[in-house]
Amino acid sequence: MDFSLTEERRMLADSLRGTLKRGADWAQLSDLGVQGALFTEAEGGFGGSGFDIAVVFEELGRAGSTEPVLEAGLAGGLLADCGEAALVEAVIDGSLRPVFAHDEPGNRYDTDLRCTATDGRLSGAKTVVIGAEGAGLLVVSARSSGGLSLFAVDPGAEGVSLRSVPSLSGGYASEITFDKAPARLIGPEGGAQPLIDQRIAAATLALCADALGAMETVREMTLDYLRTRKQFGRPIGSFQALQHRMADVVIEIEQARSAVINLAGHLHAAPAVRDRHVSATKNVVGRTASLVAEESIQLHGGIAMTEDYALAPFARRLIAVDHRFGDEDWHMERFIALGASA
Amino acid sequence: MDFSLTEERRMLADSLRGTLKRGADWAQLSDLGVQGALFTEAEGGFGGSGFDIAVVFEELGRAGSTEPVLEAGLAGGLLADCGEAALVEAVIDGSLRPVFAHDEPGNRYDTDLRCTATDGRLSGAKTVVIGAEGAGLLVVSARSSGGLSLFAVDPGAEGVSLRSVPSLSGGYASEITFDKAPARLIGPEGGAQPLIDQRIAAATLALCADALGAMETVREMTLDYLRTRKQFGRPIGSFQALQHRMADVVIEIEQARSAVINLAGHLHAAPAVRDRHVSATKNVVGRTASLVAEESIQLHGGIAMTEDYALAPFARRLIAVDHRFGDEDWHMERFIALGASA
Amino acid sequence: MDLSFSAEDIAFRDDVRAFLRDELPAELAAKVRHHKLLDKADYERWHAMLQARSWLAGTWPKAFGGAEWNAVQRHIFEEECAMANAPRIIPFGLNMLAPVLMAFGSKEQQDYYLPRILDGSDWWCQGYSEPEAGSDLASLRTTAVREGDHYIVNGQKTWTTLGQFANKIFCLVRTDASVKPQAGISFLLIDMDTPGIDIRPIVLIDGTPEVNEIFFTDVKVPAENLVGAENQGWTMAKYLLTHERTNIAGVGFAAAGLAELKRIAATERSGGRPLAENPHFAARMARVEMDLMAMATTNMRVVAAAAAGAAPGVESSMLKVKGTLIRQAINDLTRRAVGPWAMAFPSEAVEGSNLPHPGPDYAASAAPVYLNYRKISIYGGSNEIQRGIIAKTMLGL
Amino acid sequence: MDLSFSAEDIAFRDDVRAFLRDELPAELAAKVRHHKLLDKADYERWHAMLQARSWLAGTWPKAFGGAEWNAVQRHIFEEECAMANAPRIIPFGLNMLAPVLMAFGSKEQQDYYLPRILDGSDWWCQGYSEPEAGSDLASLRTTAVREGDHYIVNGQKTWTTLGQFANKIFCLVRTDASVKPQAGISFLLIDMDTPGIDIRPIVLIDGTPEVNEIFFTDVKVPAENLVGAENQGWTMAKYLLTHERTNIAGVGFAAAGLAELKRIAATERSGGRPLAENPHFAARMARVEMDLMAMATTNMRVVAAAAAGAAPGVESSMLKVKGTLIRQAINDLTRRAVGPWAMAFPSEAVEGSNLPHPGPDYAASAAPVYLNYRKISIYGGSNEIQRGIIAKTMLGL
Repeated sequence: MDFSLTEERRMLADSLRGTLKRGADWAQLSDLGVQGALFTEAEGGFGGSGFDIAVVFEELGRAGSTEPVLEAGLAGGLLADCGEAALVEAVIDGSLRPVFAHDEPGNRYDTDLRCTATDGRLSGAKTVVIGAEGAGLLVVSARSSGGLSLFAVDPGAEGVSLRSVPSLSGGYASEITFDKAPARLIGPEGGAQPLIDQRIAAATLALCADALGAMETVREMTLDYLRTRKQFGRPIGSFQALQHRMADVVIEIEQARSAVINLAGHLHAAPAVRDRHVSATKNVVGRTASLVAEESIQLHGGIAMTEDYALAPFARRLIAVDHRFGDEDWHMERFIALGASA
Repeated sequence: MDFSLTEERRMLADSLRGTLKRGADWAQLSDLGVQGALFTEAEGGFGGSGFDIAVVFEELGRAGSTEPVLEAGLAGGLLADCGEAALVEAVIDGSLRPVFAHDEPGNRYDTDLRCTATDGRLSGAKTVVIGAEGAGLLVVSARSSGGLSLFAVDPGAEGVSLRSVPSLSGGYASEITFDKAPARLIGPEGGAQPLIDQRIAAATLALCADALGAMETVREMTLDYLRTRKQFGRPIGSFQALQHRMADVVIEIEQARSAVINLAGHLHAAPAVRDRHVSATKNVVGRTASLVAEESIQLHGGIAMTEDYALAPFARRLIAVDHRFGDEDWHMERFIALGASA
Repeated sequence: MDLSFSAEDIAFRDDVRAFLRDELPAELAAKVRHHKLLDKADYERWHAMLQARSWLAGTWPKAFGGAEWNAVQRHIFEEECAMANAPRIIPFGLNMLAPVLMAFGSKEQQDYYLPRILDGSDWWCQGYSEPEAGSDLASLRTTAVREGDHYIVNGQKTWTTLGQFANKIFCLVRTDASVKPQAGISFLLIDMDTPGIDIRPIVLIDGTPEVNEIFFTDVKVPAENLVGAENQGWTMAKYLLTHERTNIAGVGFAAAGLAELKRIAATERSGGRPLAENPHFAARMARVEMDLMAMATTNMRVVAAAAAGAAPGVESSMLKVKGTLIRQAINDLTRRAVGPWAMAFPSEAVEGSNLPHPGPDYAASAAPVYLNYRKISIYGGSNEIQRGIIAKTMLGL
Repeated sequence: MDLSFSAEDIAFRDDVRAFLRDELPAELAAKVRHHKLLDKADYERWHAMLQARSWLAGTWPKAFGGAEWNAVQRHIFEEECAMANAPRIIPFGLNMLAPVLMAFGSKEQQDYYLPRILDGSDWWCQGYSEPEAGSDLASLRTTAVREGDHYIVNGQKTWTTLGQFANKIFCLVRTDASVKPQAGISFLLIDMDTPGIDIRPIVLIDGTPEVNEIFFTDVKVPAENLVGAENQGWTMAKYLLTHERTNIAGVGFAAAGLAELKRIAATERSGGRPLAENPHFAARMARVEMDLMAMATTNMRVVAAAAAGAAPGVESSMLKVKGTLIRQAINDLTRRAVGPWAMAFPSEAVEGSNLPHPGPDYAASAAPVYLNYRKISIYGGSNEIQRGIIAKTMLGL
């Protein structure tokens, strides 16, 4: 039993943290090996375990980076599963930024897909796709004659249209429609579901680790404010009611850290075990992220409500956690269902 | 719109409070007209409205009285519904203390009854009947050829056996078994359900008002302790973290008071409206009662854990609220169901 | 006890309902319901319509041109307006400055300013908070130094709601730094056009340009713009806080929000059924509805006591805390209800500005409103301040 | 990172499991599982069985006859025992006095007392708290005045757990009233048979005769019973608090309680289905289970750090708070799960005493245990004290 990071991971975390502090862009992150850490050696990377993912995304969250690393890793992982080694190499060296277009309008967190692909043409709509703006390749889930399959689609191809608005967590969210867009089947026809499940599990871990990093930043910001902001002639952190609430926030962040570790350690377990941990972790992290956002705003007071104060994007990022890959209740229901069947 | 008590109710409340402080027994309570206040003039009493019930039980709860007034009122009400005027008169003057035996083992808060009555003989089992020990008459629900009916049973009759243990809220809880016990049909054969529903609604109001009174006592006890108990050289009530928690407790008690008023004002509304208020009030009061019990213990510290300190029976009484007539979740589900059908 | 309104109150409520049904412009109600930004003309239009009906200054004494409503009538009006998604009445002139002028202002001030509030000539904003004086308002630092028949004002105010629409501001300023903080504060009326005033918008976390910072540099204010006596400002501020806190529980807003939430939950689908039928979401909605039913009655108890002449006490603080928690719980559920649509955030807070939201009409405002309404447990005396007031009143320590 | 135990740890865990499976008397486990009162003989029997296996003093150094477990082994042992419903090890001699004697006691004290703890000759109880010294332990008033080769002890201790079984008590006493409170405290060993000691049971809210008051009137204690130097007692008390807080998160107890709760929820029926399938009850259970999964890992992180030699810090306080909240949440759900059966309360707390409970075997203890375990967030440094420690560590104010 060992909860310390390996030397390699610690070095990656340290160099990432340093670079991110100076505001790293996509190219710099790629140079640092951020994408490489998300893939196994067999896939051409140098990581790929749950703990590799957790380390990278905790730093991205801590820095509040809005680069779509999670999205590229998710799409890239599917490309790897589909044997697209050349594309994966381009993802790892940073020259290709793909995105996975999966969720469809009106489905909420369920995935009852209606996009269809016939004779190399894909039609349908995908919704709130984070990171699609400017992506170099779309990996699209759709129903084909064999069942649920994956397709590579050029975002600039005829029949693809994309409309983007800013996203709650930074960056952009896009609506994408496909009207008989040329689409190339990748991977096993009709065999996409288990690949998607595994990669969404990894992406959920990434999101949770990102949230953990963001919570750490918010905690430090709030502690600093409690130490320095004075009202009634004393630091507001000297008021016991605020102290006790901050203590509860700190305790819950430790819970979130443990939840992330639990999922990282079970990411490659059998699907039922993996998903029980996915759901437990997403539920705990989602709850904690909302608590940390709300309490940090309240403990700050008015200043936290302003866009100019650095808390705002982190608070939005934390609230956004509950709106991707299934919310608190969705995962609680799945946790219950998996427990009952276990 | 007027939230003040009528002069009569205020006088009853005042005299009740005074008498209860000196430790009133059954006879003294009857002399004061406690039972009379629960019945309408048509039934031989001088009250019977939701607010009459609320006033009486708030005082009983405030004093922590363990006299089974609620149980006698519930059974007496059914007797009144069944036209048993002579028995009701005896209930009002205190010479008869009846009890309603209704819940059956394993039913939890549902009432899927299995007691049966044939040819004037009743068989089956009733469970956790509060106030049955020493009662002068059992009013028993049972299935007869016509449906659900009510029966008067002499607790001393052949075929009736009763086993009592102390109850969480004070007094005793009894298991009663009937083995072909002589039983007299009262009221309309097969017509008991609406009568029971109305009287259980009134009893739930009584229980909630009782809880409100108990919460008031606990609040005063806790405030006194916060004012007088010293640690670290100052009253513990001067610690801001405790102040804020006490403030939240006080706010919730006001919520509970409003919930009791809501139910009192709708006790005789149409069944669907009445029951929506029964469930909303029971849910809110049940939640608040647990919160007040738990927080008052925590705010006191160790002393509150001891039987010798006066808080103990009140804390148990408050916890018991959630274990009678349906708990928090049971009423929430009913509230949802009534809302969906409304 | 009688939970029903009197016949007169019911008649008044019916009048209000009829007015709202017949007169409230549909496009205004739609903007309010979907939490879209209202512009100055929207507010002025609504104020003028109310003034035409003599309901703008409902709570003012008749002597000053008001309707002299009692607490119950006022409650009815506010609740009906909220549930009908009417624009809110901008309170700074009508409900904050006006009572101070009536109680402490000179005859000249009353005669000049009060009619201008009613006819819309003046849009007032409030200059209380400062960067270093939030919960601890008495520590404010903006100074007003008397020079001849003028005061010279220097300093900074912040959180000035809708200051961008205002032509006037009433300020708490420090006129004596040598006494204890509360004793050296005065109440001053300032024209926003005076040289030396600089207003800068503060963009909020949801992108709303709702509040402002206002900087004062050697601003010359005529001495006759002092309300009451010099150094009497704290008394006036407290008078306002304890006597004029209107609609503090926000029951009407909560009821309107809950109604909208229920519509959304009936529309959104989860697991093949309406979200409203998901037991966990239904439980979340039921709990807040049951809490709201109780709070509405707590509020009515306070209203009834006020109508009977009782001075508001610690109940205001209780209603503030519980009222904001319930409204925030409803906003939280609305955010949850729209699910992944909350990820699209077309707000001025982030670059890219006002692109249309891709989701259904109810989806766009859910996350921004959730974020924006975190403010209601902070401003107007934070919930922590209120809990302190409650505890101190109860404990007497 | 590696979440698995080492091969050695797994072998040890298997040993413990086999021992518990083969040796733990079924009647003892049944008593523990149903929260029945254990008598002195029950505890002594279990202690003797553990001592025969050399596991009673698992954490003691080998030099003193212990097994010298590291933090991981200790954790494994405690968790397996809790989940198997083994009787708890009475900690007062083994885990509280013994470490103090090893660190501060004389050779004579170590040689005499430590073996008597292991062989069961002595049952120790703890004399720390006093009626006026609860969270503020340093304000204790029991005095010990040196007279020749004795101390004369006067005062009162309270909350003395299982003092009725004890023949010895270790006490914090005031030996110097002229200095600041912490500096005048000493650590004294007292024979319970000494004249002048009066022990009175305190009945708890659930009826349990678990704790006691102990009164000291001119009790003569030999001076050689002083541990360490005079006025060094506070140092020893703090040493214990920071270094010997064992099993503070109570993960094993929580896991055992959750398993029992799930059995009950699968048995109780609501609306024609097992209570466990009611979505609201299932949600309550799921939330606490997910919280427990996270806390178990937090606990293991602290255990692993301790095994690697790290000194326990603020993590102890976090585990205390979260651990007690989770255990209390489980007790609360168990009370809810038994439904109306909770109304039958055959406890010595109310007259009528030990009549059998009418419900199923799991029902009798639900309400009493719920009530009794409110204590765990109060004793051993209340959760409020812990939150203060956490905040001060984080804020450095």
